[in-house]
Amino acid sequence: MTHEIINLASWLSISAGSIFCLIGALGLLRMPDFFTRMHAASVIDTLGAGLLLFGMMLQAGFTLVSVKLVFVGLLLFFTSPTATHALARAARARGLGPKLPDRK
Amino acid sequence: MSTTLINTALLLMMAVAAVAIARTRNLFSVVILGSLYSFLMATILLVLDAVDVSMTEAAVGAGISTVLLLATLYLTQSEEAKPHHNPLIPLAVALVTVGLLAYGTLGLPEFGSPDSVIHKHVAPRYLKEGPTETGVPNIVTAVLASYRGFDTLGEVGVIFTAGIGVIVLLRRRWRSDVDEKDT
Amino acid sequence: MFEAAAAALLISLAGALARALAGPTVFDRTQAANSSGTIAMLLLAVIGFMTDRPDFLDIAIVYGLLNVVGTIAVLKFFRYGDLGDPGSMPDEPDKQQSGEMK
Amino acid sequence: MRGDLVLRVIAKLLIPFILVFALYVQFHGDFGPGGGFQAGVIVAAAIIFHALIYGLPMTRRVVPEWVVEIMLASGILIFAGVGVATMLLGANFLDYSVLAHEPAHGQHRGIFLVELGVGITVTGVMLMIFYMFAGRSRSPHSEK
Repeated sequence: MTHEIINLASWLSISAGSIFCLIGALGLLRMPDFFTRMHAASVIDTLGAGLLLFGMMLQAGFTLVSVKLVFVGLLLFFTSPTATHALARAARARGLGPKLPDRK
Repeated sequence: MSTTLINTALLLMMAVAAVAIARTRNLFSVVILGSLYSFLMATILLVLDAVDVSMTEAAVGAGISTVLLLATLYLTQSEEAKPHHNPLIPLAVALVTVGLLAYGTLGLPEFGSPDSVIHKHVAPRYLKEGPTETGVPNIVTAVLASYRGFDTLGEVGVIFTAGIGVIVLLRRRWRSDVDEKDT
Repeated sequence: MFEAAAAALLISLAGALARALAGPTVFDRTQAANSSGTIAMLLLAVIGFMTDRPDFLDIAIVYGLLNVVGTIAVLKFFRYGDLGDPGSMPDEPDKQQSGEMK
Repeated sequence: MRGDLVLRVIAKLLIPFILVFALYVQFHGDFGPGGGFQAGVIVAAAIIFHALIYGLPMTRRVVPEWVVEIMLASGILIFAGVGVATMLLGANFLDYSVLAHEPAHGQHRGIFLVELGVGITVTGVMLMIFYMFAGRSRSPHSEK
């Protein structure tokens, strides 16, 4: 019984993660300017990756694989905001500003 | 079946990335697309079960080659010069080569087929005896370091020579007069 | 089920690739490359589970570690035009004046 | 980028992890994916990351050029030295079976040493290439 519940939770989590990845990629494609696209990409790094890794962890159980998945998750947790931060700073230093609505 | 589909999708993306790399003139974009290309390559190698090569591609392609290419860009320009000759002849040569290679693959045994020659030569022995003979479960390491140790020594020699070559070409021992000459 | 996740990740990868090709600025491309690195990491993990050999997450970790090095290198090159430049400390003027420090 | 607090803190967190992971790749290469070449590249990437964040002059103080030079040569010397050692012990060049009492054990030991040599040389070469390229700087203080 518990096995089925864990299985179900893991599948739910994996499908939700996949959907968030798709949404992030869609945003990356469709958003109008760089800063909003960066916003969309962060969906992949946080919810998408987090839910997918969590689902896989439930599948793996208490094994070395889970430990490695935790490492992957921690790595993403630390590196992707850093990369985004550096990216935004570099873009600002280059004089790239967000696209604002036209106010007259 | 699913791995075939994944491979097809990844190879298609790689083809797109390769064409884009060839067409892009801004070399920064080329470096970035190159790292993307190596992501795809490493994933394909994993699907093909070549884990050690996949790891090498991930390590070299994602980090080092990007950094080294950027360091090279620093010494050159970031914009590729427009080719001033007609692209038709190189295109024809490339197409003929592709055709010949594609023709050549027709004579090869089917992908992954157990009857192909390489699977009948020394590989069965390595797979069967390797773990007991060398005490190393990863056959790739066993073959690389033990059975083909001499080859690997040669490879390390090549890497060493590359390092020495870079030192000889780029080191500035006498900074002041070199500076005057090349600026 | 892992197949479905792999398919979703492949489509996302294609989206990121399209953004990397479209640009328009280099930052867009870098962002797309970084995202595709993340997606590729996840794809490696999912493929590992799909083929019942999840031991190969090492490769995903290598990816993640070196992806950030590559991204930071590109960004540093953009900001300072030089990979070895130490940059300036916060109390000093931000950039382009690093030659005057010390 | 020394002035960027976020990057500096993350670099401090990440570089030790990268180095430890490189050791894992190096010494776990007998059992899983990995080996000397990959580990060498990862170590080099960690040190390059340090140079990216703290600047090349600082990294040159942490890992001086002469150390890199010694690494460059010593790796291949270890490799070839193992071969010479096996010859001295009465076997063929690079036939590790004589390195221990038991052939399989000796093979394992030989592979370990050889991979170590590969790793050291690869680290040295990658770092040397980076030092040489990034050191040819136009700004006056990056190379002193």
